[in-house]
Amino acid sequence: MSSFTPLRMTYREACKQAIRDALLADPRCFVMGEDVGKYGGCYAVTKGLLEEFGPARIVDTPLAEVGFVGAGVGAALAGLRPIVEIMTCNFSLLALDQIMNNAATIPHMSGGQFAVPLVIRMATGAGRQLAAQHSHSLEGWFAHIPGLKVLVPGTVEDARHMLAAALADPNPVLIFEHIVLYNAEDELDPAVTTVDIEHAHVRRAGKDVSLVTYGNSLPKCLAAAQQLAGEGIEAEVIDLRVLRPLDTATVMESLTRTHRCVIVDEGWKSGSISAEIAARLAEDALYELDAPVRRVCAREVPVPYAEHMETASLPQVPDIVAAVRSVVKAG
Amino acid sequence: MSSFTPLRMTYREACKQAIRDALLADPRCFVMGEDVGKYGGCYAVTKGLLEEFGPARIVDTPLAEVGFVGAGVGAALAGLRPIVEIMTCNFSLLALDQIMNNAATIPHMSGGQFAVPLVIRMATGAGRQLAAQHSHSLEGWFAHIPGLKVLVPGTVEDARHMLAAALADPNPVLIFEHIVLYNAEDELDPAVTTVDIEHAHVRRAGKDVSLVTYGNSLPKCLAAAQQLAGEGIEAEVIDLRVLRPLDTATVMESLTRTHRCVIVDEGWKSGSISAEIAARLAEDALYELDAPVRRVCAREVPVPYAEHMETASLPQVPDIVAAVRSVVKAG
Amino acid sequence: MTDKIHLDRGHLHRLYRGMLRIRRFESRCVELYQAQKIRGFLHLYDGEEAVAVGVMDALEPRDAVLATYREHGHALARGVPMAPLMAEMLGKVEGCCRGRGGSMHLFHREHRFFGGNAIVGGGLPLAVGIAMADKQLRPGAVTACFFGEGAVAEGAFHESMNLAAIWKLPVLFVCENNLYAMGVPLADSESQTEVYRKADAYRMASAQVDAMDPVQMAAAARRAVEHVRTGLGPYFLECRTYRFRAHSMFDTQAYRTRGEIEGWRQRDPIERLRHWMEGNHLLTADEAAAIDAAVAAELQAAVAFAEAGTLEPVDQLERFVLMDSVVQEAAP
Amino acid sequence: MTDKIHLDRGHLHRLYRGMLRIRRFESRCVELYQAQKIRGFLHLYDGEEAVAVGVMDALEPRDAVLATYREHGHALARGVPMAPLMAEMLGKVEGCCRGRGGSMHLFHREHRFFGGNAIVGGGLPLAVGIAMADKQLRPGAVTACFFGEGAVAEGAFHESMNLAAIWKLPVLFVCENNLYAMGVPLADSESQTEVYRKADAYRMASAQVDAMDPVQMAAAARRAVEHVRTGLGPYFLECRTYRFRAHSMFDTQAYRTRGEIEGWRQRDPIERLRHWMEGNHLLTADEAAAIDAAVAAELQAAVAFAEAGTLEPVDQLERFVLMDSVVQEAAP
Ligand SMILES: Cc1ncc(C[n+]2csc(CCOP(=O)(O)OP(=O)(O)O)c2C)c(N)n1
Ligand SMILES: Cc1ncc(C[n+]2csc(CCOP(=O)(O)OP(=O)(O)O)c2C)c(N)n1
Ligand SMILES: [Mg+2]
Ligand SMILES: [Mg+2]
Repeated sequence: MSSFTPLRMTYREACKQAIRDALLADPRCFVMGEDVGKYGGCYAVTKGLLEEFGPARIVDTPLAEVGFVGAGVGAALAGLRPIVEIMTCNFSLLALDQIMNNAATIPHMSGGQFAVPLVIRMATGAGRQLAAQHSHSLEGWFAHIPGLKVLVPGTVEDARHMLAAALADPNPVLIFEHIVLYNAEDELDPAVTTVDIEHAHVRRAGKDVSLVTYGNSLPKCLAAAQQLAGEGIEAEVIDLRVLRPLDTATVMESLTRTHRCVIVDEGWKSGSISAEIAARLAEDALYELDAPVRRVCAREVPVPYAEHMETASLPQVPDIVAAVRSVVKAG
Repeated sequence: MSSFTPLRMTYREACKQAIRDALLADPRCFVMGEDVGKYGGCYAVTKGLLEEFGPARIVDTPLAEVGFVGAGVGAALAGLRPIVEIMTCNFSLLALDQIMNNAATIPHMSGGQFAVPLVIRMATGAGRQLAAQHSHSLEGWFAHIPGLKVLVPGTVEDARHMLAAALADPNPVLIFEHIVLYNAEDELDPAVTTVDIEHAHVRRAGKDVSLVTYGNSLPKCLAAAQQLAGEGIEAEVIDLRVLRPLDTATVMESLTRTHRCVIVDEGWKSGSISAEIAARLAEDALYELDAPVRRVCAREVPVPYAEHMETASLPQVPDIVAAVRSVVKAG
Repeated sequence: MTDKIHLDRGHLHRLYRGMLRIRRFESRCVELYQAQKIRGFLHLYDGEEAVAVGVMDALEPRDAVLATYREHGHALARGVPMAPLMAEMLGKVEGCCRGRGGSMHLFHREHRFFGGNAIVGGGLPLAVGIAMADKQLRPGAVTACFFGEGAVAEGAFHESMNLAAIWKLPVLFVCENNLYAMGVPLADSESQTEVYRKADAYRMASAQVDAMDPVQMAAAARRAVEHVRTGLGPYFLECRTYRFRAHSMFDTQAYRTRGEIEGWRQRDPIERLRHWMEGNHLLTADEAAAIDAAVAAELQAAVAFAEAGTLEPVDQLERFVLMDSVVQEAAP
Repeated sequence: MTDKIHLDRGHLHRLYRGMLRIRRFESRCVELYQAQKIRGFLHLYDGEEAVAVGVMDALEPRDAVLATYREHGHALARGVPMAPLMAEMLGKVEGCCRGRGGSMHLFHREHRFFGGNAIVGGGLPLAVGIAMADKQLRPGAVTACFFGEGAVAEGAFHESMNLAAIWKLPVLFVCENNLYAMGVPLADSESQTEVYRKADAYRMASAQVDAMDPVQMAAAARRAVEHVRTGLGPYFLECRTYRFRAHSMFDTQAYRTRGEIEGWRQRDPIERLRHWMEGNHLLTADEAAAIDAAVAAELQAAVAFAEAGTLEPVDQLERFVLMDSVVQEAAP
């Protein structure tokens, strides 16, 4: 059933191929959101799908976030498999009631009578000078909500295969696609046709420090690791991939070898996912830590438009390198 | 200008007296929200104020959370001092866009041209068998948002005096009043006529463990401390009072004496305010810790209706006592 | 009362019994609340029974229903058995939601009862989505969504009405206009107080009906359901009714007068239907007594079942936070 | 064009110059975008100039204005100087928001310009609140709130319209109906495509105007502002217009035809007004040249100011996240 997959593709193309496969594989599956059809998607992810699948499967909605997200929940309750696109997570705030009070709650509250097999995709993150109202990174914040699963593809492979796993899951799954990654390109291993949505993955092995991250901070961490290698510091880079439920086991295991941890996250520092990870280390791995935990996060400001200010507000490679150096020196 | 204050009053009465004082003190101040007027407030906090101040100062709104919360932001931008009541934080999800994208963002985004001197009060918390959609504790979650201040009165004194400080602040301030505390009664010291909204307070001194909490978990922690004292364990109970900006200095200072920390929070554990505090300890006080940090939080479930299940889903005194014992034994 | 021609004797008796079941169920709930066996919020449907009974009367099993936190009547009228409902009210695992939902969250999959919802307006977007699914999976099925006139001010109402209209979805929007949203009278929350006219903004068919008249109500519901089922698109039905009691158990009702309440009580739909049937020789004393006895027996059995119920084991607390599969065995 | 009687020669010239300033400012912005000196999203007002110019023409300094992410024209027409606007586009600290807001977030306190807003519908609730404040603090002041027809589907629109209506607030709702919301044509987003009739649901006064006719537009704006200023309550003005260019710089416009665009370009409000004035001896070649030159000079000076601008020091990043006081000195 899987469509032809060029070996090399962009993250954007991977997202599209994943959607296309899903539509081909399951007649209950459809795409609904703002400008997913005639416009081709704000970030061109759904371009061409309206022509291929028609308006019954690729549904352009009016501007009505609480309405069409709630409609997605209802459609899932009644047997369809909606892929709802919220153009960017900045607009998801308008739909939060439906996500928290209905999608995440009805299965438990109804005593298990109803499941909500819903997938919500949204673009996330900053880095394109879209300013304060269009630069939120809310994935870590959504990960606070019981009843949801939260996926953060940081590689083309995950962008290509996470959707199928999300659709196979009987629970509401949120997928956050980073706007800066859409143009990222990579080779795909044709042998890999599925990915799990339970585990963090070690993207680079190392013995000196565990560098824990996800999404668009992953390439930054890999770049930092490369640079640090030049200084003789071997960083192990862990891609969380799933922010809820959080796979701390992989982080803990790494820590038993490195005894040092730096967490990198594009969310605002206070209350970010990096806080939850650091907290779990303080609870369950205190005696493994040979140095204080360090967090490299977004500055706690609305992201400004001006390029130099936006850059300063986000985690950058030099910040990561400096944080790693500080913990490797310490203890 | 301050109205007659009986020495002994409930938390509910304290909230009302604070509002009454504000209305008497400043003609720009008004109350707006659902059923604050004719009904007298869902939790009777505003009972009688419509009769005293009239419909221009006590404004009943239709059910329109994004509308009237946004209207509060606008009124603040244009020179008034609104006290917006969101009946319960469960409904605040519908207004989140206005809170995050406008109230918290416009001052910074406009280069400091506009301030948003807005106060939003909401009832929070579980414990009255109101079930999943009416039992959220979102204060720690809101504390993630730069540009906001988040207050969590846990005593009658703070309920009585925090509002004035919030109204004097040029920034949007959220006040979370716990539904279970409304009936709590206490003596008020007439000498105390103001409180700060910067610092955490030590509510009980102790040398063996720092018990960090706020809101309705404060009485639970004090009860636990009492019980622990019987076992010869002296817990220092810290009431955070303000979740954003977070006063970690007071926590750190306590830790330098106790070297042990248990954090108690009614929010869902993952990504709760307890995570942020534990993370800061792992970053900045690692070498002070003689035992792993412990968090006693709400279970990560939609809060069920049945009394025994609701009780099991929330932090209780025995859980706190057990957590303290475990850290005092440890290390 | 017009339209009675549509309704034969048996049908009228069914409507009467349906309303009586709700009235009796809820007055027992009040006693159980006072005895602290029911806790949390308790919103009574007292006075509004004709709405749920009239609409459900026009629905079929394949149809879907969504209601509010004031939904005991909707669940009963839809056919959810009284015993698991009462057990739910008491927080027992034998309840329709294992005691997790309580008064505001009654769900029942077999009856396609997609629950009470404690967020005003929260059910409307769900109705749109259920109708989208049914249009594809269950052609001819209707989704009936109940909400109060207060919900009409919510953005979710506006967005849902518009989506249903542009996509011509089989949704029946049932507005229970009892003139108050907690303590806020309709005139304080809407400048257009002829609520059914709100549908014009979406070019949606609509009507207004006196819901204190059970026969009128049932007839209007039939016309509305017929419209939706035949594929003519969504329909908005404004049901003019009144809540005889407080909004919930914590309401002093300072916002309305005793006189006003008394006036409306004169129009009690249950009394009204009974007197009318008696006057027209459509209900004999024996029949009335029989219905009475049947309802009393059903209620007694339901309360006994609920009282004898057990508590969900605490170790099940996290069960169903995440589901293992979409098709779950029904709750015990 | 009717209503021309209201408008003397000087007035017509002002309208013409106002539109020309916007058109020229934005075409320069496109060049600067291609030169990568402007980044992020850039939404052009090309074709819609008559709306902002016509409405601002009817406003007074005491009035308040809110706009969208397509607000260069509104800021210019409102009187925000071109130089700090262009500096803002370039992200310079000399910009009206210190370079923090950019194209979508132009604010100016002195002109009571409460900003662009990048959340569709996000400005409407703010307008309601500003009008509440003005009703008390600045009697007679009007709050003009601009938004696209796409925003009409948002819950925030519905809630804001209702609040303004029931509280009789001095809000002028200006709907810029350019027939598309990004790639979604009006007919796909609303069943009621006569958008001004949406106001009926709130019993709010409304009108529709051909906004490709600057004189009609200005006249309709005057009537609307007059209605609001005299205390008759809010007003909804639907301005039928068209966006000549792409939604933003990332739009392939697959959703509409070249022919459609060309057809609308024939009705270009700037060309149309100029030809009409020329034909009626209301604009001489010299006058046209003089206006042209003045606008060119203003633009050149603005670009020079912006290019010469400096960057906000990075150590100021956290400044204004929390304010120290309500009355801030204006940005430098
Ligand atoms: C979004 C939201 N806001 C506020 C509330 C609190 N609340 C519960 S019922 C109610 C009044 C609703 O009135 P209406 O829609 O007319 O229904 P009725 O209770 O009259 O049946 C309010 C304000 C809520 N549950 N949800
Ligand atoms: C709440 C929200 N949803 C979606 C978007 C993305 N978006 C930006 S502009 C736009 C179209 C708005 O159309 P309209 O209101 O007609 O204004 P126009 O752009 O035509 O002037 C959309 C969908 C947004 N900015 N905010
Ligand atoms: Mg009502
Ligand atoms: Mg438009």
